[in-house]
Amino acid sequence: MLYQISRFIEQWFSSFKTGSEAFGVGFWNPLTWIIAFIIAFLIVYIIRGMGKSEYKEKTEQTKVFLSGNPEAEKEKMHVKASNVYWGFLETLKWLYKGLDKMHNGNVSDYVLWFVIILGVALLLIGGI
Amino acid sequence: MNGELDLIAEMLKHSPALIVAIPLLGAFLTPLIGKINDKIRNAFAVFIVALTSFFVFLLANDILSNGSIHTYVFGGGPALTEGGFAVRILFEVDGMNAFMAIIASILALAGVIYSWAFMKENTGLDKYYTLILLMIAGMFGMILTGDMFNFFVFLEIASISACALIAFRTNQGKAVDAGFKYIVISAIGALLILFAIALLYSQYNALNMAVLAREIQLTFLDKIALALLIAGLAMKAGIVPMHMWLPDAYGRAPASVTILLVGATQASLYGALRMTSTLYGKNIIAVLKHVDFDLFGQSVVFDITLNGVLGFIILLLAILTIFIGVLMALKETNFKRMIAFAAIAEIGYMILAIGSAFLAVASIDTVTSSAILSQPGYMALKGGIFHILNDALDIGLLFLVAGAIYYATKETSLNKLGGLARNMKYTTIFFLIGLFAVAGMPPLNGFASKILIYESTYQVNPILSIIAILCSILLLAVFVKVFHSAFLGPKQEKFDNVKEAPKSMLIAMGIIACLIIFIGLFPEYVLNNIVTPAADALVNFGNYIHEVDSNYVISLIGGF
Amino acid sequence: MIYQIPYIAVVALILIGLYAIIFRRNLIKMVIGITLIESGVNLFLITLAFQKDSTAPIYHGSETGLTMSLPVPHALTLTSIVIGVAVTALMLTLVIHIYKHYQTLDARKIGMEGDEE
Amino acid sequence: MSGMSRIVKTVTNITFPLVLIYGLYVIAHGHLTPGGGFQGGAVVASGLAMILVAYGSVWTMKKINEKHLSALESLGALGFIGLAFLGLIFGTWFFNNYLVGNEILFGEIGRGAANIYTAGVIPLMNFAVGLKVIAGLFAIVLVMAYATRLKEGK
Amino acid sequence: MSLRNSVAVIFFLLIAIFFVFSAFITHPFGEFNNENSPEMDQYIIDNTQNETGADNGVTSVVFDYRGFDTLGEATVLFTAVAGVIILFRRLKK
Repeated sequence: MLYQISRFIEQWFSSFKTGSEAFGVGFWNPLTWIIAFIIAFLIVYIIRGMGKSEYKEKTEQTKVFLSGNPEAEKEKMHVKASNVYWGFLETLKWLYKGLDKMHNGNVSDYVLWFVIILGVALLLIGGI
Repeated sequence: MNGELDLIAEMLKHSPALIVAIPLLGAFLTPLIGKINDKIRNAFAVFIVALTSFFVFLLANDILSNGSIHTYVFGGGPALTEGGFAVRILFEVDGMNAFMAIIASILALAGVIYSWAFMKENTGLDKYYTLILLMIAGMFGMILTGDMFNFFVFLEIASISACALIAFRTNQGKAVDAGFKYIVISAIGALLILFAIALLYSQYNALNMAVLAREIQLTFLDKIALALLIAGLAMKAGIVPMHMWLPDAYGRAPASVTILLVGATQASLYGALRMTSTLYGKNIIAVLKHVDFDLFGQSVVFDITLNGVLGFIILLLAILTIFIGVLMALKETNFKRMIAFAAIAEIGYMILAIGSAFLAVASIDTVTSSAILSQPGYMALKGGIFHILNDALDIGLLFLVAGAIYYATKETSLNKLGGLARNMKYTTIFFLIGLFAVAGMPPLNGFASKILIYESTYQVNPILSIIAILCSILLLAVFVKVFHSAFLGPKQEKFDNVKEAPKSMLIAMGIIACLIIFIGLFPEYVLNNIVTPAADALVNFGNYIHEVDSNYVISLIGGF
Repeated sequence: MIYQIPYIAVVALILIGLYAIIFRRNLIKMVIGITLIESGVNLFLITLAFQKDSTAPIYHGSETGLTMSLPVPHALTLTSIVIGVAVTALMLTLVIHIYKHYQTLDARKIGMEGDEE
Repeated sequence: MSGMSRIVKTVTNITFPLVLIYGLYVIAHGHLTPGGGFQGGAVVASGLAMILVAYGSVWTMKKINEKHLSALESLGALGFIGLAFLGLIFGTWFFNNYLVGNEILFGEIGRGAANIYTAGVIPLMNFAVGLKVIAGLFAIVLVMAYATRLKEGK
Repeated sequence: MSLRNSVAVIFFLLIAIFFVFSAFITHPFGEFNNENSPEMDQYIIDNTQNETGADNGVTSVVFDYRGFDTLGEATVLFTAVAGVIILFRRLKK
């Protein structure tokens, strides 16, 4: 599994190789990227152009249909920042509980973390 | 013509001192000039910082093009008195110092120009500009100095002025609280750094970095001093799990101060790099312990070396830093605190590369007295140093954008923002540039350094680069969320009369955005001309010593 | 052994300061702890200055060849004392402000970074 | 607050000149005897703090407020860094002690005998730093005392 | 005793052990031998009268040999004064 992932990443890197020394193994040229972006934009523009053109303002077409419910006004339609990635945060609740306990605004806890790291560093550098 | 040349040479000779002395002079003059007129005072501050940046670029141009090292002895005389010890304080500027000085000058210029309009309706602006100039002087002093105790002094100058500026909005309780946390943290860190300096002084009776690097023997006291220095400077650099002061401070400070705090943080990171790679450079591959035991018949024999231990510690902290920074940023709803967590993640990328570089130190060339790295390790070092520059620019730009939004709407909570792209077009464009740059989107500078880090760490250990890439994707997600909730969305009538940010703020943002695009388009130019000399300066620690002590012969201690 | 006692005192001061910062909740006591660490480091610096049967590094005339205590640690201690005064003044200022805002000095009750106020 | 009792004020009036003279002596002889700009400045600032305690912060703030003090401190700091810059101009190095050796001012090489006319720029720097420290420390104490004063009716 | 305090005590004792041990292997109080002979300070003691003209060695170090540190020190005091004044400033409105 891990080997496959590493193979994949290797191929991904090798796709950059055009033999430049400055970037060691891989190489990337910004201009090629910009050209690629322009081409992609053109393709998107063409596809958009192929869409239906009979579009009338202020008709049934533009009505929002929320399964028959009345449409909320524009203010409420905006998804708040704390609701974005709701599922992600819900899944990792167990992790965020610990992280929030870590980030209480207590100065002596901050210093305690420093003391812990100092102890580990002393143990690893001086203790060995 | 000849006179002009002499003038240039004189300025070049004295520039290391003037880079620190001019902001100090400006800071001492500002309270007197502030009595005249506000506009004159602001212009004076901008002029002082511009003059400093001019000297920085004069010095950096010479150093990076010729690969020379400048030393400046305060009070004159030779660097070393007979007997081979440095009595006077001296600045020593090599490629790494010049590189960091360039970053600091860019950030300082942007911050001061930005303050012109951003802080207009605040009181006590004389002292505000005084502290800004003092903080800039402290940053440059930390970066340029070649003397341990002088490093501590300038660290304290930067910390104290930064603390007073973080608590600038004294009507907000949390701003004052953040300032208190910052001063407590930095006071403890600085005092333990001073303890380490005293430990070194007690053995070698020297305070000069080059002389200490020549003398150092890696006794037990040196190991304790190294641990103290690393821990203290890592805390000042905001490395997880010692990072909690950073979101508070970054989030509560005015944006024009935050961009300088970024510079101060990276100056601390530079300090950690200098201490480990130059001060202990001679002993970097010293064997701490020779392990030899039997495991199921076959005997296990290996050496625990200093660079292995350091690389292990740094990589451990780097993984923690990237993960926790990104995850907290994903959850955060306060704009500036979120950018602060993203900044922590970016710092994680740097030390990830630096840790891989430490692991990659193979041996020490006793002729040129320089560390010999494997190719991916050297590339990782270059990528990490390159990423320092990119991170400063990207995070700085994002903080300035956040400040512009706060200036326009007096609002930092992303839940209350929305639909600002209609009113603030240029700000939106700058934010998009910063977004793509921070997330490492290909045409911009973030990718240029991140691909180096990915490749090199992949050759050290694939898992590291996988984690780095995943977290980079999460970082993009974070800022897409910001873009969605702050700039997109329907028009909100409470923001109907929101105007575009004033000119000086746009100028400051524009400078950084242009630099980002330039570095993104010509990464190899920057890499070859600015980053590589800095990496070489870190690797060839012998040059740093030779510049002070010309007849220095490396004497490796036992265990090689 | 007897000659190590000053260093023991230094370490004791530093550790007492760290203890006060970690285990005490009162902000004023944290400030006191920081000043204790600082005085410990200053004591260490000034301890390094002493040389056996030496006088203060001040000439009273043109005599030479005296054993004098080392002048550099004195200068370093002076600097770090002044820096400590500055840090302490600023910390106390901030403590005053914190008390004005939160009406308490308990480190656990202040500065819970949550939503905006 | 209207300060402390008459006894305290009287004692302060008597002792303050002595403290002032002693501090100025320490500043002036910084290059010959123990002491210097910082120490002497601290002594004088403690004398001023004594006046502050005796007469109360409001009265002191009426006499001299922190703007004057910060201006004074800026002057001291400017004198200090100005001397350093003069070293750059005359002695061709920043912080060069350009006065020592030549007979302009404080120029003699001191071979003991407590000759005050020695040590180049060091006495001047002592004076500059002394002024700076007096103003700075007193400004800190005064501002903190004034901000935390007991208001009437509380 | 809560988890936090127990962890704190453990690492506190760890640091204490290292510091106390380092205190025992520092060079004895006031004894200098060939390894750590104070050359730099001896140089200052010998030359303070010739080079700086000051009888007071400490002042010659503070203002001449390490004058730049003193500038930084004065700057720190200046910074503290500016910080205290700016924090107790009069806010508008």
